[in-house]
Amino acid sequence: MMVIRRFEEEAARNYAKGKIGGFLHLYIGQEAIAVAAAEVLEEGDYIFQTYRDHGIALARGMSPNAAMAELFGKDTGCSRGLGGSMHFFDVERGFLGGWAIVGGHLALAAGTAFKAKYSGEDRVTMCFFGEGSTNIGGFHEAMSLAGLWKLPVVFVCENNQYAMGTPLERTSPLKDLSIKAQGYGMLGDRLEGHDVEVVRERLGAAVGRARAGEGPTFVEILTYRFRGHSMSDPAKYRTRTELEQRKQQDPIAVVRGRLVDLGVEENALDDIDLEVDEEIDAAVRFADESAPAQEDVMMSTVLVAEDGS
Amino acid sequence: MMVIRRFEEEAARNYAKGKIGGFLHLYIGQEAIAVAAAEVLEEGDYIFQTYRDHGIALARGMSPNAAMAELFGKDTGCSRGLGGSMHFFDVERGFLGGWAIVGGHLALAAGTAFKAKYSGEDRVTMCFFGEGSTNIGGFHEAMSLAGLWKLPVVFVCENNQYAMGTPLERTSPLKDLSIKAQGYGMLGDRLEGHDVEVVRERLGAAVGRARAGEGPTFVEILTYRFRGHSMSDPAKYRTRTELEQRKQQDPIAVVRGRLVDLGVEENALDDIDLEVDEEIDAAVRFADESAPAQEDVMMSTVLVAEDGS
Amino acid sequence: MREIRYRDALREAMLEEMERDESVFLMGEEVGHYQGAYKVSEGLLDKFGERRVIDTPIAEGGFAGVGIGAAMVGLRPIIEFMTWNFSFVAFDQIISNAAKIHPMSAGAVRVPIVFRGPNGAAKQVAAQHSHSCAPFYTNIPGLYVIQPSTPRDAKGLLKSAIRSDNPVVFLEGETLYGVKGEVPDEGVEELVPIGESRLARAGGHCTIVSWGRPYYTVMAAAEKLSAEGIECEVIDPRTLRPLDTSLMVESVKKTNRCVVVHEHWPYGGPGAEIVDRLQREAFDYLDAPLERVSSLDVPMPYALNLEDTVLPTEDRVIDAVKRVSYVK
Amino acid sequence: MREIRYRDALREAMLEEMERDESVFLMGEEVGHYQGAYKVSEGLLDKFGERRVIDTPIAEGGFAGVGIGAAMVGLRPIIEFMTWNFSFVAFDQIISNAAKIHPMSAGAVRVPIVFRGPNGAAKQVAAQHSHSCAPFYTNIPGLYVIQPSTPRDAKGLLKSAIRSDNPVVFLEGETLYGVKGEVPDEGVEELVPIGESRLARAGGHCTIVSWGRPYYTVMAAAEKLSAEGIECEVIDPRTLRPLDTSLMVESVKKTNRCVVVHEHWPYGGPGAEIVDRLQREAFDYLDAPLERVSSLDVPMPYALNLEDTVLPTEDRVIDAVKRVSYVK
Ligand SMILES: Cc1ncc(C[n+]2csc(CCOP(=O)(O)OP(=O)(O)O)c2C)c(N)n1
Ligand SMILES: Cc1ncc(C[n+]2csc(CCOP(=O)(O)OP(=O)(O)O)c2C)c(N)n1
Ligand SMILES: [Mg+2]
Ligand SMILES: [Mg+2]
Repeated sequence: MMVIRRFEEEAARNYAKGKIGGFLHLYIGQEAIAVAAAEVLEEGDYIFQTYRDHGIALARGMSPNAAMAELFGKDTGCSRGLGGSMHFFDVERGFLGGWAIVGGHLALAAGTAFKAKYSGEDRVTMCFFGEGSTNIGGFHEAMSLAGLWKLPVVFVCENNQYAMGTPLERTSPLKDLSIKAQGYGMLGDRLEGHDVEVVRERLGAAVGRARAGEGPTFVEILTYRFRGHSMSDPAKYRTRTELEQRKQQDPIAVVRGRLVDLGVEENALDDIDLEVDEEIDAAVRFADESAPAQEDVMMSTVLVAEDGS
Repeated sequence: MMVIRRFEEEAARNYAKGKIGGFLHLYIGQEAIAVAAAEVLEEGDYIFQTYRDHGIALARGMSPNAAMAELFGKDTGCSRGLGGSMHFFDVERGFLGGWAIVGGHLALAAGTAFKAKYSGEDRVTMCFFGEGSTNIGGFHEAMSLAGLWKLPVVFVCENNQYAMGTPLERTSPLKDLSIKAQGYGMLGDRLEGHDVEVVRERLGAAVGRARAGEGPTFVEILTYRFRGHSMSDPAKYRTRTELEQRKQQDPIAVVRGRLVDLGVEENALDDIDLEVDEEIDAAVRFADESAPAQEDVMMSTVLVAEDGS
Repeated sequence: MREIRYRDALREAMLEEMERDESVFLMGEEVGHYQGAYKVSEGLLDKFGERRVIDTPIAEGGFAGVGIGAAMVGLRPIIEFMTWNFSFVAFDQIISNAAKIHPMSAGAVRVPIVFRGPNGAAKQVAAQHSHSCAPFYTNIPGLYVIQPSTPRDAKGLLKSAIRSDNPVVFLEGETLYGVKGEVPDEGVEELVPIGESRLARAGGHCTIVSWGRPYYTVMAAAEKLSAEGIECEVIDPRTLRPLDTSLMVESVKKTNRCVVVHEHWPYGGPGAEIVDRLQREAFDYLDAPLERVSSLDVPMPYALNLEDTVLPTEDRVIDAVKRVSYVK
Repeated sequence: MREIRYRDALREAMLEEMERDESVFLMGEEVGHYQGAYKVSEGLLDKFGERRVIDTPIAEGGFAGVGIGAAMVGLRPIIEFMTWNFSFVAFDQIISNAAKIHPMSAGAVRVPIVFRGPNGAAKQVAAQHSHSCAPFYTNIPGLYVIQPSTPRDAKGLLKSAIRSDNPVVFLEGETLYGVKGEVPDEGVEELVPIGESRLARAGGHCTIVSWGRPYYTVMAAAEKLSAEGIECEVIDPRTLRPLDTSLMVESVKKTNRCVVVHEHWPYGGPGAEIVDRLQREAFDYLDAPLERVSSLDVPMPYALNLEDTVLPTEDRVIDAVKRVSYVK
């Protein structure tokens, strides 16, 4: 969690410096979900996420170097500078993309789950999206097909209360989105997302069902983003009080508190923090010093050459 | 009901003769729904239907002449020969189209309901579609918006068990589609569709709620089409027994039986049949003798001229 | 060689590739139990079972996306749109996902998928069901767009498309399904290469470029013109993206004039693109402006008498050829 | 005249038309409380309230359809797509419904609606967010497609679009929102007519047709070329469908050469269409092939160094002008 948090804080700083461009959507405040998800998934499983994709990519094991270099638009980035913040890829770790069209990646996730079933492979797909994405057709069609075909996929709705500047109550008459699962003949679950252990347990159960061939689950996780929607959003649509209150449930503070309660020395935790700081500083240096994205890579990856190269 | 039935039987014959082309989707077997709907709606209300649109258009008062002429591709048709079977229009009667893209017209219906609310007009919109249309994004988005904004619209799902050759159990894990209403914070209802009185009562209730500002209802009506999906479909995917069994619940026979029970003379009913036969024969003659669709109408209706003409 | 129908040629292509490669499957509405809305997939369910011939609910965006996802991890889906009109509800999947995944991941993820189905007007199916989709898909880098005119090309190109590691938009024609033509005998495998045009008729007076349904209109018109002493050279691009103009340029250098005949609406699309390239690549050889014969610029009407005037006609082709030939 | 930004010109157009006509309303994501993702609608919610400035859930197909339905019965919706990239999930609504209702009903139902929002690349927003959509929408009869380059045209054309009884695709530019330009003073109403191109710069040596973001690239290039003694005549079509070629033809008859500069991908679209028409309408006057400068034929990369090479550059414009002018 600390790696994700520091990585993004550093990314924000470098965005301000102009080293990073385009959109940058931070995951700060939601980290417990990514970390828990990464823990319950196995090698060979697949992950899809929206544009808010640094957290899960790092949790899944992407190196901060490759991640930061991508933000800097460098050839050493995880998408060689062609994807940027919204389009991280790490195929080796089954991280199949950050996606920038709301609802557009849910069917893809159903597709990798379809492949697992087709080929009799023991692979679960986990697909993340925001609560704002539940009104769009792409959500409905993916849920319908996954429910009908009992595909091994877990749909994780990270309900951080806002879609850009719009609070949930202005986009849905429902308070409990997990009710939607019923319309797809699917199991639904709903939980708070600031405690990594709780999330781990419940996502673990959903993954277990998928792995056992019992079909998909729709899991709504209540969470909160501490920053604006993206770097250009000052987030004036919410009160300071609301934000401060939510920060009381910072998932990192929750873990830290628990570790201290369990008798872990504050010192030891500080040492970890220092290590993380160094790792992230190194990532920034790596990104800075890397060669820029390459024109020949861009030109040669539009299509696969017909000779397969 | 008899007008619709005879109209379509005659249309089928003329299709076989080559007087009608393209797709022709018959409503035979489902008539009670259209007739009941037309009875509970008022002048000024709006109606949208799929390509299976002859029934409701006639029930709403479109003349068989204009309807048959449209099928014949004539200038006197309700869409002047430009629309054909799938695209009937009768603006005067609030019949706002037959539509041929599955799910595509539901949002339009939400749109006319939006206009009624925007302008403070007492108008209800009723929108028909098949059970096969509930998996597509267009369904979901229209339902989401109508539910959120409490629009005065009634969504009528005519569940005739098949979408072309596909029975419901192969496209949905649900037996009861009206459950889907919950996902949109909407009321759901579910009923059998062969008895016009039952349909009238339940659709009437839904229309009443819409008119009273209580928001939309999703009504699933169980029904059956006696013919294939369209003229080119021999409907081999169902058994003869199933069809024969369903014909026991022919909505026309149901009404006729009830009228006879109430003491109406068989003779009187036969007289009505004869009148209807004559009306439909006249419609065929009218269609046959009408001038073909006009090129200048086609060319001049692509756009409204900027002088408004 | 045997004579078979375009529809059967497509089926053979799918059947052979499915036999050859376990990762190939067919998915779409009514492709299985119903044997295909237009019977292109007839018999495939019996042969390959429900695992590989998959009937879907009506949710084009959804099953197009499922196909793309499956392709990302190694399957080779054939996604049938009952007609290409219904691809519009899946448009985002094709443009934002299928075409973008390989470039956006800098080549890390491939999307070997074929989207196929009938394109263009059938007969009297009216405005919402008569779209010629090439202009939309040819604009998009990251896709192949193939539109075969003959059974032989239909088979050979579909096989190549299925084997390609790139996403392919494969445009067939409902009115072509019944057309017969020569196709290599069973056991003789022919892969028609993607991105090569074909000389369909030789002639020295005027070049005509055409494909799809109007290809047959053009071939008939060429016969009539021949009787009047005007010999047309007809070139069928077969693949619209990437577009191979080599034969066209060669031909125009000889005939010094060219008419492009296509079913899609006149504004833009392959029709305009071909003109654009030829006026550039053969500028010094042109004795007349490049002409186009297309569908009229109107949504398709239902009435047959009007539909017949909207689609490219023999008369319009003949007129255009004469116009660029300065013949009355 | 005053100088205002393109963004403000658009807002004034909406504000004035909403004041003038109660049936006009604005609907889209974040148009109200957030004041518009790009602040085009800033202040409109305060002025007109939630009834007429409507924040929607993320469901472009749904709210585009609601707009079309509302237009069918007399309202005049302005539907904002946060960006035109998101119109792809509403593509079917635009092509199958908005464009078809009037013709399919033989004129019985009108659809006075405007779809608007930023089109094309912004800065480093990568492959899924950088689409230039004109090629898709210009192909479709039944629609108007407008893409204004200057604040004055943005205001005058948006007002005309809102008053039109036809469905309009209105393509703005995120990178243009901050551009300043002269606009008639408050109280002076100007309706720029749909379907009329504009002479942006006079010159006798070479014609350049351009619009949208590259329009500014072209104007800068023209200055540089002028310093070298090559005077370019620049024509801005403003409306892409219907396309008015009259000024272009006139100009080419004088300059005998032309370069078309646009942001959309090279295959087809207005770029190719303009070439197609000019080679036909001014064939005898052309001393060189018509050239095009466009975005490169690749999905947009994230990295700035690459994005800069993909978009049309001044250098590429200058090279093309020199090429057709046979100047080294
Ligand atoms: C189809 C589509 N419409 C609009 C957008 C613009 N957009 C990007 S993110 C976003 C809000 C999404 O909110 P939510 O789903 O709750 O996810 P969060 O950002 O809160 O994680 C919007 C409207 C988009 N990317 N795609
Ligand atoms: C988006 C889209 N996909 C596919 C089709 C082809 N199609 C037309 S009707 C139909 C079946 C619809 O079934 P249902 O909704 O149950 O209505 P019914 O015909 O039974 O009244 C299909 C697949 C279409 N018109 N639109
Ligand atoms: Mg959110
Ligand atoms: Mg049905």
